[in-house]
Amino acid sequence: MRYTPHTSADREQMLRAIGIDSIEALYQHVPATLRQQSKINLPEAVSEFAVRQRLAGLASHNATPADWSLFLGGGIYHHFIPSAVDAIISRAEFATSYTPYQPEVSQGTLQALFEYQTLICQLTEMEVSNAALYDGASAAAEAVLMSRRIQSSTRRRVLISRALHPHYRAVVATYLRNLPHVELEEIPFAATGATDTEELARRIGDQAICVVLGYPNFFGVIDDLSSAKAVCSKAGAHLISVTTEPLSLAVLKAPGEFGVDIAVGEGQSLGVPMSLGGPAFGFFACHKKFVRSMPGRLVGETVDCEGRRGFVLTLATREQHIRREKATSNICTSQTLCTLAATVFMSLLGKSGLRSLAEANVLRAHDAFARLQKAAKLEAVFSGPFFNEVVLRAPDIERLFAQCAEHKIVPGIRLKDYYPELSDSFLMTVTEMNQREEIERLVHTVGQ
Amino acid sequence: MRYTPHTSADREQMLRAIGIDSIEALYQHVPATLRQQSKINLPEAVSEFAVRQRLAGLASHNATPADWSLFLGGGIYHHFIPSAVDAIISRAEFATSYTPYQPEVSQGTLQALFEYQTLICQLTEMEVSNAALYDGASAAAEAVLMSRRIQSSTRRRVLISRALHPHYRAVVATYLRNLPHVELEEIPFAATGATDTEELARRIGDQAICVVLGYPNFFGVIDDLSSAKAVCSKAGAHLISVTTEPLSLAVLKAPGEFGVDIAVGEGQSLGVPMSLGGPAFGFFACHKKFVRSMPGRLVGETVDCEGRRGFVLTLATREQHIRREKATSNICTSQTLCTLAATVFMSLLGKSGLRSLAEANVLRAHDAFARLQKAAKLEAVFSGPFFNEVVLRAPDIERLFAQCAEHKIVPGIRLKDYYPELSDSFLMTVTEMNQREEIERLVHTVGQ
Amino acid sequence: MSTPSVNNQRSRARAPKLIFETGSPGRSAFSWPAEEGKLEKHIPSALLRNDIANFPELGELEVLRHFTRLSQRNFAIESQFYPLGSCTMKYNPKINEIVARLPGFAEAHPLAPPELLQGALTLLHELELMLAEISGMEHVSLQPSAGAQGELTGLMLIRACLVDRGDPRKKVIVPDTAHGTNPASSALCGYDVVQISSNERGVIDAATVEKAMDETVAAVMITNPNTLGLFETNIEAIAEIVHARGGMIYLDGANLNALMGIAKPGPMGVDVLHLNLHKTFSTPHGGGGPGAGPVAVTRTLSEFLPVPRIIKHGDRFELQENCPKSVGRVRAFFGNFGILVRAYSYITALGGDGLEDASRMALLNANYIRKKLARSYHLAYDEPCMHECIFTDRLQQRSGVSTLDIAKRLLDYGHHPPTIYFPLVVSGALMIEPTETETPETLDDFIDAMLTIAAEAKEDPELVKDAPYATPVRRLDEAKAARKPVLRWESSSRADNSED
Amino acid sequence: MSTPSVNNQRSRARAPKLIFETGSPGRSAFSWPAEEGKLEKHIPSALLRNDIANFPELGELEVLRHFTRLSQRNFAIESQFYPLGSCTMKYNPKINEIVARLPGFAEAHPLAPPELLQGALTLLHELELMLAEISGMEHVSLQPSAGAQGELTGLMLIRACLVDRGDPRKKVIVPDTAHGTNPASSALCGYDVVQISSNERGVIDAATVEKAMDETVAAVMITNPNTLGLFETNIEAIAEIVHARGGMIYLDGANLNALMGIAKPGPMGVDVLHLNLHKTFSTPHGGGGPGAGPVAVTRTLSEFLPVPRIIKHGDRFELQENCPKSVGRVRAFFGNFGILVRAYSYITALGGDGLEDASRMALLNANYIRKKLARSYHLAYDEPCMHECIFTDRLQQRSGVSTLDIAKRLLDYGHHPPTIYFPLVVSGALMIEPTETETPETLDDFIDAMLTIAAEAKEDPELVKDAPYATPVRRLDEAKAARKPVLRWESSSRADNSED
Ligand SMILES: Cc1ncc(COP(=O)(O)O)c(C=O)c1O
Ligand SMILES: Cc1ncc(COP(=O)(O)O)c(C=O)c1O
Repeated sequence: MRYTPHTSADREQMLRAIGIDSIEALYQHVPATLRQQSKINLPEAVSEFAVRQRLAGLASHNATPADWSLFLGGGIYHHFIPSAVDAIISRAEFATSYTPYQPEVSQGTLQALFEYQTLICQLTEMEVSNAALYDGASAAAEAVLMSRRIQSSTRRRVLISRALHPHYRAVVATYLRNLPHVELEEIPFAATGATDTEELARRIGDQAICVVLGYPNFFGVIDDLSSAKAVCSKAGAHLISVTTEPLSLAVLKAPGEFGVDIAVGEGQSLGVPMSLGGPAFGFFACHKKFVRSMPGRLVGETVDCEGRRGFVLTLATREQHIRREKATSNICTSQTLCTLAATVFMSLLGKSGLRSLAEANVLRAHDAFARLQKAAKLEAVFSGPFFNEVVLRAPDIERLFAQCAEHKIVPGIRLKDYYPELSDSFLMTVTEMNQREEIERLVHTVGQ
Repeated sequence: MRYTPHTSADREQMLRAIGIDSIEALYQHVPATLRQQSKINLPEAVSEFAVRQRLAGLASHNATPADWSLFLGGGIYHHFIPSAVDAIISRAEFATSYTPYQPEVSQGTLQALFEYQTLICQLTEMEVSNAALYDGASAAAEAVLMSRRIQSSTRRRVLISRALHPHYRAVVATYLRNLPHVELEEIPFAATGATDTEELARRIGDQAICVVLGYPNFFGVIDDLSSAKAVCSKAGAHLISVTTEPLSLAVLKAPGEFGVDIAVGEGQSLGVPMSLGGPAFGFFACHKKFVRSMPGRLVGETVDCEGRRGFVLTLATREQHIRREKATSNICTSQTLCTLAATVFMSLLGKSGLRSLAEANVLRAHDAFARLQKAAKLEAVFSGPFFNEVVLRAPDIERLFAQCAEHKIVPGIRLKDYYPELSDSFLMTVTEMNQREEIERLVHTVGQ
Repeated sequence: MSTPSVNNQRSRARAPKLIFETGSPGRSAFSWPAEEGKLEKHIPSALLRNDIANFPELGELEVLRHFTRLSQRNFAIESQFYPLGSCTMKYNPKINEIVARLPGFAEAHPLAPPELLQGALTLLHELELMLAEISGMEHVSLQPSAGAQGELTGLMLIRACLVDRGDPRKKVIVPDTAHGTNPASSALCGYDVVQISSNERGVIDAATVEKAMDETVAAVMITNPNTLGLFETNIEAIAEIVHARGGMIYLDGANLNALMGIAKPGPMGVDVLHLNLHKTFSTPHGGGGPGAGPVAVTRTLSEFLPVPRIIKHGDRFELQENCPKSVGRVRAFFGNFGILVRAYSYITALGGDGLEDASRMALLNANYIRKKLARSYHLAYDEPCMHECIFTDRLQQRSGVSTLDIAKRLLDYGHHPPTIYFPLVVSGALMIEPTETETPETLDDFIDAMLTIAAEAKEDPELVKDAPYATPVRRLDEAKAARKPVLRWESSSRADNSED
Repeated sequence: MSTPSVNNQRSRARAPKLIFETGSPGRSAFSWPAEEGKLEKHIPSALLRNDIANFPELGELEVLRHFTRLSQRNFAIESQFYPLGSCTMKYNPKINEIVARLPGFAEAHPLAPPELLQGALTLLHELELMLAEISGMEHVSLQPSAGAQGELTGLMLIRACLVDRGDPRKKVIVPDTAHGTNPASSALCGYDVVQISSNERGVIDAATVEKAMDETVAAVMITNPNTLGLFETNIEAIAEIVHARGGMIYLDGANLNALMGIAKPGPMGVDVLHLNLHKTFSTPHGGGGPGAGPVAVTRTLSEFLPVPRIIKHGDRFELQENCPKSVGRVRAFFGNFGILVRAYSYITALGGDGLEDASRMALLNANYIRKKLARSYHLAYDEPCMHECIFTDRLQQRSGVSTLDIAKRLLDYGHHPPTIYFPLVVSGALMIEPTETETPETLDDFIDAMLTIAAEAKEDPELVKDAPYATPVRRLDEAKAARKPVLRWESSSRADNSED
């Protein structure tokens, strides 16, 4: 059988060694009533060649940037990935190892994670980072949960910006729904597209656990973290920033510079393919003083019995396998290989490369926006500054999307399902991968 | 600059360390008359992304089996390659190491080559194999040269079958052209498509160095090695078999079983992509008694100073870097990574897999042939048994190829440039990769 | 006897530096054509940052060499036997890596219109059906990112259903043999955890559940086979009791590799279970993920499944977002799609019979090891096991050699150790799960090593207690790491790295 | 003082078996749907063989683990500094591996009609032009599979041209510093080899050539820079002499990495040269190939170039097979196309300035090492070098430490040794070519190691003479290997493995 190497001779000899005469004997203690009578009802085994054909067939029924012009973002971005990234994460030593429970033979993974933690701290200007969580949305939820653990139990309100990615708000709600003494409230956004911090100031009161903002937010707008921080400080609430496009942090002031308490986000932009939105990873960084309340793995530096530097999983007493129901989170398997991709990606691009890539996004997105305004009379819905995506209003949006589809263009993400009041608007994203010709074609098509 | 890591600070500091103030100082001894005045006249450096776009563009202008039905062989075959093969040869430890001159840190390459040599011996039933040569054609030429070295210098005639691959005959001629005391003569083929061994018997005389036959030959026909061997033995000539489709050796009697003296061939079929005909490798196997006359690298087993088994390049006294103009060949860099691919490929398919793949070729090719005979009245030009390719005569071959081209089919290789008398014929190859539907379409198209 | 390292002064190769300790200011492995325009024109400079301090500046070869060397400091399935109990470290087929990287999958955008994602949606739909068939359940959601998130999702489904019936209840019963994620997920779902003990034969008695079960209990979490590698023989009876009192059965399906084609969870009375595709279905573990933890449920629970749901309309697939009773979203987008592609590829390659064979050979390998080591190591439970067997260090403790020492010594023999000190109910547990993809020859190698270590433990205990010797680093000071955590590199001295 | 291995009894990991010593009858990692029909129906059974005796029978994981472990016993550019003189072990860019595997290239069939190969032919044509521009020659053939085949092809071109003029001539002049392939290729082309000596400054005097040159000499083969890393300063004068007597200049371009943008071979009076794309143009060496050794020629020689030639008609490319004066075919099909794609990718990425920078940095790195080691090792020629510098073991010989010992000791420091004992004119040569893709930090690491070894050679020569210690195997008995060659595994005893 594929992947099971046992020949019939092997089976015989092993059964003999065990002292039984059939494999069934090994599960005789499975009650007869539960034994499966019929075979698993699935198609027959096929050759590797057939598998390849089969999946290539399915893959060919998805649109890719090679045959469609996609101006899509909204939390997942098409960015260039140097071929060296896949070369490294494809190495079996990284790809086929387990969570590094045996540090003596896991220094590769452990050191890479230590480097990842450092890179996230540098990118966010925060003091500590964990070794990542599932995705940006669950990272946001875990941030709220950690804040709740840290704050006095008299505080019960979690304030979340309506300009935060709708999926993220939904996930936070799901994670909180079953927990006692906590309410989730949404803060509206202003005409700038940024969270309305004046409204926030009015609403925050003195019982808020934390305030959660997008940076940049779902509209691509760069939220005003400094005002938000001022409001939070006064109210004794934690400020949590959520970044769905981490490439922006190469040019934008880092959350840490605003005194954000917990900075989380989605890491996909940093060297991980879009892959329908997963797998990538959620990054999670915060103040050093919170470290023993953090969720997820932490890798720390130490020495071996000969004094050589080495790395280990540490502060495990926070985790489920030690603390069980008292753990800071239930997470076990995380997204390590994706964080490795990000570590290699950030190391390759480095200080100047990451910045120039981010600049290319800003400039190309604003250039496309300017041409659309001119040629196609599309107006921005919001006035706030944006990174690489912007919300545009289209008088006849149905027709516009239909026209574009005819030219194999998807101009952006329609917002009607997320914001009824924006049913005539869409979120257009432009990255460095959207070629000039594509933008030309978009402008021309929409201009008609 | 891409790939040169030196910062300007690095350059400064290194120049200072060397004690010069400009790089030009390092080539001041290059005569001014020879110094390049103008810059290299090539396009500017481009990003990795641009390189990828550029080459993807070029690649898209070649036909591949994905969009065309190609019934092409003639020395290069489209066979299935398990993904594990590329996974191994992509490992930097194999791909970016040099010829194993330092055995202590090259045991990976050396052991793999030792295994390769053994696999070739098993496949050909010969006693020794070298670590491969450039390709099948140059291997054929080297075989003739070795035979010439071994035979008494009174022998001067090299008899080569006209049914051997035309490129191979051309390369042998090129290699012999400048050498003294050797003539190349061609032996015709019979109505079977096999080499005319009766004619060979008549012509061989007692001054022949060697006889060179294809097995299978260019027409796909399985040459009669046993009669050829009988003739050669009587005449004291070496028999050299040349296999362009080594997969056939999984079902055909091995050259060694016929007493062939030197068995060479092209290895591409064994796990190496077609890649426009290269790189792959030429295999070269012979009697043990010839070993010190062999061309190319040889890996041998030995022990280290602690008695552990290890492998080294051996019998180097045959080679150019020791023997210089007296070397058995001028070859230095060979095709090691391709032989590694073949080693992994043969190990994966193994005894039963290689056989079943070969059988699939025979059966599918004969099935296609039978349908073409029935539906399209195409006749085989030759009567001899064949492996996975057959020569067909088409009354109106121009029209047939034109018709097929309209349906994105290439029915085979036209023979007019190689054999004027076969200008109305073509060589059709069918491998396991030619899907049933493709064969249907071929039969249907040709049948019209 | 203190033992010199094998990396003695004769071997002078340097340990790898940190990426931050290499490179040079101004270096980069990346180039991108400059765009015209100025950043400040579009974003107020008050919002712009300076260069990222101490961020890497290396060339391409430098980066590749750094991470290649790091990789050489890992054990992995493809270079070592890796019998980590409860982790199902089976072969991760190469073809899965190829298909997951097809542009049609790797470059699909989750928010593209569904018409442009029909290939992906077809795959997801078919994978749901495959997993439902294999587990004997009605419906599947592929959203959860890993087992623990599957547990959380599954418990949320139970809770949502109970709320719908008018009472969420308060408690979840968890056996003492359960994986730590079980109680942790229960707490995260707002439940109090009641721990029950398994009996002297390592399984749960119906009576124990009977005693603990009441109208405040929402669910009982059962792992089957449990973490002792034993089949929970009373599961039917337990399910009856729990259902009779209005509770539900959550099955931790992490060990499904023991059951495929042998016994489906569905008929056991399971209401919801999660699967670990990164265990049973061969997706690579990646040094700690990504994985995928789909949940499979009964018809009753299906209306509560997370959104989006994939709905088939004729031969088209659509996404359903508003399902009034759904627990909502558990993560953004569609789950770890790239992992789901690999699992689909694996199931397609093996087919039903292949999966059954996998489970049967997993049992055969585990019992072979159990039998061969039974004389030299103390078996926690001396009876046939399913996919893994648990030994203890009781015999070796006589000469002061512990499970940890045995594990470390195995490294010198080139094998990854079993899972150690888990499950907690077995003191000094050595939890061995060979999986079906290992040959008897490899098992024999491992068995030889274990037997030799048993002998060493008798004759030269110090040799074992100071192990390992052949690893890039030797035993690491974990206490030091926890006492004054250094969790990141810093340009300045390490002092300020301590917690305030 | 005998030195214990670092792989002492504490490290018990097994050395890898041979693939033939693993597996089990009936195992296979491969499955293919059976075709209906019987073999015997189509091929007479007299022509059919039995199963291949002792052929491998393994599972997929077994095979992968076997070769993965083997790979871990190699040094390579991506994990070690690899300053092998004359081999130009520079970084092999990953993007080259990606583009070479594009189906449009990897699955192109060489005998498809040219209309279906326009992409490949365009690439080949443009690469010919690029290499002509870089080398300053008129025309290029990409056929030769490696440098040595390039030499043979180049000499054949010369001979064909001389034959065309009525006299093939008899001899080729080769300097004593030449690579072994030069005389070997000359012999293979039917020429007698006349060796001339380079002068005390390591280069060839015009006078020496003057003396050796006569009407029987077809060509002089010059390597520039030569294998001492020195520029042949008299090459113009030499070319004049040779041309005056009707001979030609063959340039061995293996060391072109020193010249790009600095000095073109063409203007030096070169008639034909070969390039090693697997050196100068970054294609991976693969443990011994595949490479590519294109030849570049003057207009005079172009009509003799091997077939097929690629001809541009408007914007289409065609293949020209009948060129009456061509030397014919030197190999089947189009040369090592996959390697040519990589070289094209490399040149495209760097552009003209990038190539010039590569050569300049290659010089800088080599001279940096030359300078830093000059006090501790004897320099064969104490003057600025081009891309590589040559030291000897003269100083270390005083304490009985040889070049071989230094090379082996370097392995313990994790660096691949330089090329040793070549060129032959330097006794105990250590030929160091760092290439331009290495950082100064890496060079300093290497320099430190070399300096430490120089010190060790003084203070503890035995330590160096018994090196290496940290490698998977230590010094191997090469004499034994040659005396009774064992060139293949055999099921039976090894005895019958000896030569008759
Ligand atoms: C029995 C059991 N349950 C649950 C889990 C948690 O799964 P995951 O690590 O995918 O979150 C594991 C894996 O460690 C396990 O072994
Ligand atoms: C100077 C010189 N000439 C010729 C060659 C031969 O090139 P190849 O090994 O590609 O045949 C080499 C490479 O070893 C070389 O260094």
